[in-house]
Amino acid sequence: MAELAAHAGEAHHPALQHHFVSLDQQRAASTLGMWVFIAQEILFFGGLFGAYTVYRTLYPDAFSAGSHHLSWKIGFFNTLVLIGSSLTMAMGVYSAAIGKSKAVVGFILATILLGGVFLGVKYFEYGEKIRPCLGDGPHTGCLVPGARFDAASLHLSGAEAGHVQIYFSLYFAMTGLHALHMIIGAPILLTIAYFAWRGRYSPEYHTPVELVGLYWHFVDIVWIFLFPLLYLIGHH
Amino acid sequence: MSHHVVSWKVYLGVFLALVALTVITVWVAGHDFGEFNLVVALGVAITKATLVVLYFMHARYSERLTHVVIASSLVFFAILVFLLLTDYVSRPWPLSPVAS
Amino acid sequence: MTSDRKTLPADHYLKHGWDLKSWLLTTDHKRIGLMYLVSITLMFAIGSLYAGLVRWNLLVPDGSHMSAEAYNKAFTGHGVVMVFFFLIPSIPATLGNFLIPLMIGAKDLAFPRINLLSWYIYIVGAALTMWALLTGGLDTGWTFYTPYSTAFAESNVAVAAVGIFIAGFSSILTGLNFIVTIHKMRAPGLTWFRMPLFVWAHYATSIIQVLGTPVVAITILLVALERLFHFGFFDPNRGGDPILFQHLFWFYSHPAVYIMILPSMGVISEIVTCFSRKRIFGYSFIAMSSLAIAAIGFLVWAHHMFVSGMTVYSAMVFSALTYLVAVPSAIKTFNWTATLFRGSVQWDTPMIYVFCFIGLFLIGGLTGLFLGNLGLDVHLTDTYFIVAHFHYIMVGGAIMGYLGGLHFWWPKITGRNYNESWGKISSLLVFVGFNLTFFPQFVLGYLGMPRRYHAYPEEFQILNVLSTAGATILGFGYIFPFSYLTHSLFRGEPAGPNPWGAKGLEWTTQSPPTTHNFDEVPVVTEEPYHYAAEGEEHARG
Amino acid sequence: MNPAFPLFPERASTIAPEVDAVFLFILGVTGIVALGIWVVMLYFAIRYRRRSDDERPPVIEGSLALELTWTIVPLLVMGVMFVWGSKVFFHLNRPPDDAMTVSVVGKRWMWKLQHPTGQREVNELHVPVGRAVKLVITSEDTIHSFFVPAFRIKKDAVPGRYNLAWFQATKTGAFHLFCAEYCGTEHSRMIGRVVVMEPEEYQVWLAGGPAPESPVLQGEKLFTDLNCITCHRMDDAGRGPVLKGIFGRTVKLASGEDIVADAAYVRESILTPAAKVVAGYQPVMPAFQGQVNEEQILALIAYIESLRTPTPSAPPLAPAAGRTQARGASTR
Repeated sequence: MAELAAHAGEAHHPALQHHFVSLDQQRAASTLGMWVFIAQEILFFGGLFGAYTVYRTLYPDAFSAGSHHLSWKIGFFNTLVLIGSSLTMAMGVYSAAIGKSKAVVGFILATILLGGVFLGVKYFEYGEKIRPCLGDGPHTGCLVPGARFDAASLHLSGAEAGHVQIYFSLYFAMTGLHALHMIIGAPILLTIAYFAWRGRYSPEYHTPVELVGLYWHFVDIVWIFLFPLLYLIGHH
Repeated sequence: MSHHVVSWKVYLGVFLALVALTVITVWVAGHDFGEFNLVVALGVAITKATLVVLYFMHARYSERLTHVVIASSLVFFAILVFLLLTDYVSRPWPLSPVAS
Repeated sequence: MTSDRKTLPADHYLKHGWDLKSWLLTTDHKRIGLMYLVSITLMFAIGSLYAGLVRWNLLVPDGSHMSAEAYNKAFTGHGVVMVFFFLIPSIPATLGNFLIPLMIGAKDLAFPRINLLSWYIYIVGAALTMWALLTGGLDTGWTFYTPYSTAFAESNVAVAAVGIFIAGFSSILTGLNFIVTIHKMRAPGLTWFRMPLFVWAHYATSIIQVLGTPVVAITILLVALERLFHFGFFDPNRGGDPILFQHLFWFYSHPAVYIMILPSMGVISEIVTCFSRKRIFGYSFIAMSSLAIAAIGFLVWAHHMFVSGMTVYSAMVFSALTYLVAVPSAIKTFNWTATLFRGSVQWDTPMIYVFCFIGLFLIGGLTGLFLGNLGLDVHLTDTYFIVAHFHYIMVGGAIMGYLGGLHFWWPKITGRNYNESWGKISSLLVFVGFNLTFFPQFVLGYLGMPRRYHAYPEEFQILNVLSTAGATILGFGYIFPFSYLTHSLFRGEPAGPNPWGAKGLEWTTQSPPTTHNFDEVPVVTEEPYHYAAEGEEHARG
Repeated sequence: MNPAFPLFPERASTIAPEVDAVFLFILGVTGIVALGIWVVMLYFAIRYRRRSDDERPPVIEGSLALELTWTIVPLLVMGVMFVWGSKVFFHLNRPPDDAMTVSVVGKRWMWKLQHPTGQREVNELHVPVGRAVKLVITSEDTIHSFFVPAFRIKKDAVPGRYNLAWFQATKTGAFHLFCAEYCGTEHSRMIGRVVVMEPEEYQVWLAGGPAPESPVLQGEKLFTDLNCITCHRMDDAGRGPVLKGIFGRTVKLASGEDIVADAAYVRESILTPAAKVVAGYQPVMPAFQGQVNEEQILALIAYIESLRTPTPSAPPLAPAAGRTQARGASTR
């Protein structure tokens, strides 16, 4: 329902766009928009998770073998980092809601920092698997699917060697897409921090902070599923 | 939504719960419980995700429409996976030509 | 229509500049709708040229008119352009964009800048795909089946896939915008069950766009990744399952058919009530059947795969659900027909398109019952029967509705009337040309002519020649509206706010509307389609 | 082979009349519905056409009874269509037990077929009239689809899978064989003929070609050439399991699971032996992935199947046979 609560003060709020009746309506619309976007994201990752489910059902052993080649310690560390960034994000939104702009800036910068740590670790993890594939060498330990994939280092041969490539295809696609979401999120967070620093947000109007928070938490949730599904298959 | 400001203590509590659950899921993965490993891994992940959605994302304090949006996306994801699997779980792999 | 002279209003949305910047930076949903109109008309022209090449090649059985490569690229180009760049955006992005805020009494969509962004995304996706099609081409068919697309095709698969991936987000953002707008921006008094059925239909469409499109986006991205980096998702040599691609692809691409047809059904509901001057028969059943189609439409996708070797039990589930999805469409058709009963039926161009729609959509829908049938589908799938079936839905249904809607709201969009006689003549041409093109294909299909054949056995030639002859007539049928509608932009009579005597908020404001649509926020007090009965006072428009 | 301007396809298999019956039933029902709606729509549109601009038609909101009628009646009618169609579909997917097996391999852009007696053909399939023929269909490259309109059968040839189809021809003659799944440039040239002959003629045809070798014999030869025989000996002194009589039986794996030694398992064990090792044996067999092609695998399977004990009713086989049947059913 269109909300007609046109508070005299809000009607002239500088952030109120012309086509909305009130700030309340504007906030409700923006929040709903973000949630619908997240619903879209769920189905976007859902296609990958669907493929993952099918192949894990078909090739449980290859998935287990592939998983044992990832370091659960690194995954564990990154999970903690990302959960931490979710906490700082939530605190950022909280600070905006109680009108502490300086704290908003601090918390968002902390979120970006933690996101950077996560991506740095990811870069290292990827490098380990990709580096052996480069150049003309024997490609020992190369874990990128394709002609150079080194199934021997996983002690696999025959069809299993193919199946484990599917595992690594999914690994790269899922974590890569997740990392891409973080890379997209970072500049948005930075923009929000800039506006917070300029004092644009107040307890009445801080919808952008809330929205980027929703996005960031969603990215965190994706990782919450990726960690056990990719790093912790079978018995470690 | 911002009408309802949650105390920072709640956030901290949720964060600690998430850390604890992460430790649990790693600990369980270190032991062989057979089929049970996957159940725990998924159960813990779903619990963690629920905590994030309810508290960090304020779904607990949101209007009903938000709940509908979340639920419908999950339902359609479930449809995708469930109907996909109807084709996969009921057949041998690779497909066998011999019935007799 | 009254005969007193009308003039165009002094101020309206088109008067706010004609320079390029006033268009490319606009956030006005009406102008964005027009930009889409121009873009998709261009894409329709390109898609039609491809169709012309296909039909020209099929005049002769030996394929001597074109090389096999060229033919394969032509039918792929036709499918890709028509499906992803014309049919999916067709009604929602043009009429939907233009009308939804007007119909619900809002000043704009909820996110005007995102609306503009989605147009740019569409243009980028279209440009990339067209570039792929024109430099080297694409020969996978619009369905991109693996492992052909991933491992064998030697054409521009990756670039085209990325283009389609990008365009998908245009569709997602449009759907998102509509959902939020319909939930949050309705005028006071406009309850859900007072909404025009056009809005209901777009709401259902938007759900599919938001929940379905991302799945095909990721799937097609996986195809691109597999081609570029040799990932193994669908590679049988590594245990990948090419059938999984089909599952994921059709999870979206079957509901996508409903993205095409639902908005068209919304248009039909609006026109049929206006030109019968009567309330719609079974309003809530039509509204709910739209949602039912959107929901059940997600449960039927594997009926495209009955001969792929999926298990019989799985096939049975999908066949049963397929029959279920036919019911809401039947409900709509029956209700439209019942609306005519004891009405005051006016045979103007939009209404003639409605008759065409009902007649042709009926054939399209009913032939779906043949294809949803397990035993029969084995023979019919991948033949010209299926080609005819979906053209009856997409051309006979979706495009007829699109043309009907375009004529119906043309006076609202431009403020001017088009030439009614030309309108009637061309609708007749479209109807005849369409049937001559596609009806023979049903026969061809049952005879067993497979689709996507560059050359074919001689006994199929006569039917193919008929089909090509029909396509020629159809082509002229499409050129006429393009000409007289364009002509009316400059020479058409001013139409006035409500030339048809229609109900609905969009007809209460001037034609063309002002930038902000309404001078004051309208308040709705009436039931939908409140056409006054005899003796009743004609309610305020 | 066909009239110049046919409107209805030839009917040349036992299943064709069944499919046509469903077709004609649905055509009849939908024809009546379509005609009914057109007539009613046009009648209303003409009978109630606008005669004056002041007309104010009566208000009719709708009718629950009508809505229910036109929801439930179509559902019931479609229920009949669904059940009937499913019945035909099951029939289409259940070859009779005495069917002769022809293996079909799709390859861009040709059909490679092989008879049980070993004759190979390309794009042409000779079969006797009145005899059920089971097709085991696979592909070497991309997806194809084996389509014979006169028989009303079609099945995709999918790489990495074996799909099944069958037919029993009812009249002699030559019938179109099409590839119905788009497979690239020469897709429309991937066509051929199914030649249905009198049984005696078929025998003559069989005798005509170069001395054929049955898949079983080929498999036996491969079994020797690939040195399978050094480990899989006929006595139990070899390093691998004895294959005599193993086909179709349940075997115990090293992992403790039971598995039916069907074609899928044999195929997997040839390509990746380490995946499912029989209990009591070491995983010493080399993988043959990439060393044998699809046709050779089919021959090896045929050979191992031929080593089966001729009486399938032996007690230990009973549960296994049941399971195999269920699996077989689900493959189709």
